[in-house]
Amino acid sequence: MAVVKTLLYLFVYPGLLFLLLYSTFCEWVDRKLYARFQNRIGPQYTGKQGILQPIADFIKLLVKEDIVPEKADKTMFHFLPVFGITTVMTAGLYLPLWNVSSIVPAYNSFPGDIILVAYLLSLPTLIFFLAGWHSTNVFAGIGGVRVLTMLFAYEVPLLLAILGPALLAGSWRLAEIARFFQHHPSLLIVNIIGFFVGLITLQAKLERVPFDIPHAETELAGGTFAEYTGRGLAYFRLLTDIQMVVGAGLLATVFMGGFPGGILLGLFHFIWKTLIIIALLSLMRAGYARLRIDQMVEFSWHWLAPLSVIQLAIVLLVKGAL
Amino acid sequence: MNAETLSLRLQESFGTLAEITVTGPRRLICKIASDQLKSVVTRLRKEFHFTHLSTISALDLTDRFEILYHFADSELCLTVRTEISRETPEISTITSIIPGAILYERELQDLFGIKIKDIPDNRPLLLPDDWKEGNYPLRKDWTFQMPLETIPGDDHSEK
Amino acid sequence: MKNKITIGPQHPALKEPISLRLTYDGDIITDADLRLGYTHRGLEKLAEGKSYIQNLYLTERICGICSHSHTTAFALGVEQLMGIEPPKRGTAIRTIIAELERIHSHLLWLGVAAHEIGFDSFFMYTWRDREHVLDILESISGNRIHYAINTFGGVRRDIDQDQRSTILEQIAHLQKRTEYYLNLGKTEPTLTARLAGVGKLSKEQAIDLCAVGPTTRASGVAQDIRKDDPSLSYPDVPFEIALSDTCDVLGRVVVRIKELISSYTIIEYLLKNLPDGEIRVKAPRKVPEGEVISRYEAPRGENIHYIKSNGTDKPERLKVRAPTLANYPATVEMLKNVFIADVPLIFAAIDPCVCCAERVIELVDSHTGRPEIITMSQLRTEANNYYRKKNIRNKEYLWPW
Amino acid sequence: MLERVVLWARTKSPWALHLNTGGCNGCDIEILAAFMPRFDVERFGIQLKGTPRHADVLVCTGPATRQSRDRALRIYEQMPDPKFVIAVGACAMSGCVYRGSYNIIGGIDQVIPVDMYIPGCPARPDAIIDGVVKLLKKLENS
Repeated sequence: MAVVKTLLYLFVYPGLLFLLLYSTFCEWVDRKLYARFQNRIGPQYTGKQGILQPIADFIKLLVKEDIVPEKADKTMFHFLPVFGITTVMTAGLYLPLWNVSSIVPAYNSFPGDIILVAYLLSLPTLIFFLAGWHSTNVFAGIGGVRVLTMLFAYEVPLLLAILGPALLAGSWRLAEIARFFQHHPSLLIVNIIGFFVGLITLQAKLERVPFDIPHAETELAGGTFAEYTGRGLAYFRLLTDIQMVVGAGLLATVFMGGFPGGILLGLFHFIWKTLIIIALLSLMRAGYARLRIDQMVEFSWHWLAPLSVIQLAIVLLVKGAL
Repeated sequence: MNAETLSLRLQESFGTLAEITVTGPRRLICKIASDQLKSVVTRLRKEFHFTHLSTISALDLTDRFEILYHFADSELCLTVRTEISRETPEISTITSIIPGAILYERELQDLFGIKIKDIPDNRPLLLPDDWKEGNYPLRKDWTFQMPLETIPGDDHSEK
Repeated sequence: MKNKITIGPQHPALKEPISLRLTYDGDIITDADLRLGYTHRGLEKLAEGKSYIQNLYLTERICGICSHSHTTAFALGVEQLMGIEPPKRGTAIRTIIAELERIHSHLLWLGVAAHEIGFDSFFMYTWRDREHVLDILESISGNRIHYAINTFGGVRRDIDQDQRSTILEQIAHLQKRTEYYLNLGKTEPTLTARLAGVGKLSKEQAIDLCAVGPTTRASGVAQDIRKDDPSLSYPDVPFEIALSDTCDVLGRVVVRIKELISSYTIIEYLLKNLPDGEIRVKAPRKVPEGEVISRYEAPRGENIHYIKSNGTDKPERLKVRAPTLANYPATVEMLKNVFIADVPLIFAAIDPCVCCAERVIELVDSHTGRPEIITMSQLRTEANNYYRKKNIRNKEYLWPW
Repeated sequence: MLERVVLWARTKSPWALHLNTGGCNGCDIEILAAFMPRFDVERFGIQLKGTPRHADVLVCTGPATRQSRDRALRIYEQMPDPKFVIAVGACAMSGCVYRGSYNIIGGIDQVIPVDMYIPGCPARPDAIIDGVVKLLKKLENS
């Protein structure tokens, strides 16, 4: 019985199938909201209200001709997108959605899994850099280098922001953090600064406007994915979608008190909490113009890092008072 | 200083060198021989303050070329007219006096094949890089037959 | 400026072929060279094969932004050859369309110049207001871009009573917007600081290199064909030449905003006392023998057409010189010994059309002679970074209002 | 069954790349207007991409001048199959008013195969949208 449950866990519910479907749904929500913010309509004619648009994009890219630059390293060129998707999928498994036993540390929930999820979420940035470097297109290489410079800018504030609630809850296990805040919902207000810092850094991690510098700066050549066509590009787009869903899930667990209840109630909580976060991300995408690389780095060190340190200070004070 | 008074002043200052005719309320034509070009232009610029050269246009009159220099100031527009033979189409440059004429002279070289003596910058201006030497598009005798276009739909129908 | 980017010739998105070669030494441009001809379409040879009416259609499509100026110059010349005089009302409508085109072209240019210095909100504002002018032009002539309102002997569309009132309303709205741009210079010091002192062109240089239009008026040369060689209904419209003597890009912005204001007054004056009567006179098919020079003040400068007719219905020779060709020698002068960071702005100061704003530049290092291709958007961002580091806030320049 | 799904996906998300080969830029402004809120082609899933690698549809404007012939060919070859070409405006269709000039080869179909012609000088944004939708329909029943 336990084996069936684990298989079900791995392949259907919070695993492969659910993440794929839900990330395409989230991309549709994002594109629609972004269009509505610019008083446009957005995708309309593929499926009801254009809901199947991301799936149509994905399938179309799958069947397109796959051009590999001759000087590029073939295996690396094909392997990188697949490796990226696996890292982000495994990160998705650790969200405390269902079949998470709170006492016995199992493979999908153990003390310290918050650090693992944060690390797995930042691996794709390295993959983007390698993708840019391996496609031997000068512009993609430059885009890749810029991806790395951005990594240092947003990684520290993100980690600090996530650790705030972990310190308050006094444990490194996502399940326990979520349970702690379910019991003391009033303490959620304490992490409000951390929540916003987390939102902004997640937007930067996903390289979306106003932080899509590696793509925009070399927009003429399409950024790090300049040389990818067909399957590679499809996987990379799917990778960024799943990364968005898992990132939103992580923020929801830590800042919005997780997903209480069994399989159905947990799913319902997961959906409405991640949708709120995605709506906020989409608002940010529509509201701001594109920052330049030096402005972005300066912004994160002048504002994001100090804010998250203040957040930690508040958390320690509250912890003392508790 | 309307056209008539200026034409009288020009007439007696140039004398036999140039014939001046008034062809409109603010239009003056000054016909000169081609070797007088440099001296006339310098005097026009110095004494009569014709500093702005609007453009240089050329005419292919089958047996000879006619080159018109359109000068202008704040009241009227003076055209200096010269003729050069077709066999040796050569004329001296005026960029030393009016630097702004460089592009118009290069254009003459490209499209008419008129050789401009001691022009500072001799590169082609308008024609594509793969343009065969020796044919000049704007000459009357140079005709161009548009290459037979392949209508995309046609070859499908034959198949 | 040290991070050199070398882009292979098979750059996938090379939109616009190389048309600007700059040799630089360290940060200073030592020599500049323009390669024209990428959009050379052999117009003058074509014109000799077409009849006069077809040529009217052809001259409309020389430039997408100032199409009306070329057809007006051509029509004025041929009407002189034919010896016919368009009625008063026709000429007045022709002048109104000319001034409307000047407004939309200046608004477009102000947006592109602001975009070059990274001031995108101004870019959005000017282009949003430009939509009003395009709506007016569409209501009069039926098309947003190529209006085709000119014909020999007058105009083809009339302006009736309610059109006149909507145009006056829109012009009033645009006037309020232009006031906003005027005091924008005061409230936004970086705008003046970034524009002043860039693209120097002294008065003597402007005269020597025969520059035309706002470029030369910004260097204090009072040359405006509407005053020097008045045609259409300019003689009986009160307006003065917009002048500034700062000889740089700031001067060109000032001249263009002044011209916007004078265009509004001209249109209002003409609309208020629009002479009634016919709008067109019958024109013969064959043009008698003769030659004519017709000059016209296009938004970017003096536009000259030389037409020679030989009695048939096809012109013997049509010579067209667009204003930007006259400004190219002045640009080459302006680009010498300036910072690489100033190139995008100087180039936008004269660049005729929007889609070529994405020019590709070949930077040749004067020591090694190694050419390096860099696209305008890269140069623009590096230029903006360059200026931000120099924090030019403390220099104050006089914004004339 | 798989064939139908692939065809459905291909018609529902055509990504576009804009190429100007020497025109008077009247059509380029109208193409940009087609992406603005008033006309919004994203309803049909169309997005403007910056590089030929990501694009399915090449939107061409301007007559094919001799100088720009090899550039157009190179960009066309860099696009992955299946690719389509839309000629926007009379110049891209047949060289329009410049036909017969020594420097013009004719329409863009003398350089690269064209699937859809959109008339107009300049082609209005609504005509461009109508052309793109017709191209998608043509794919559906091909």
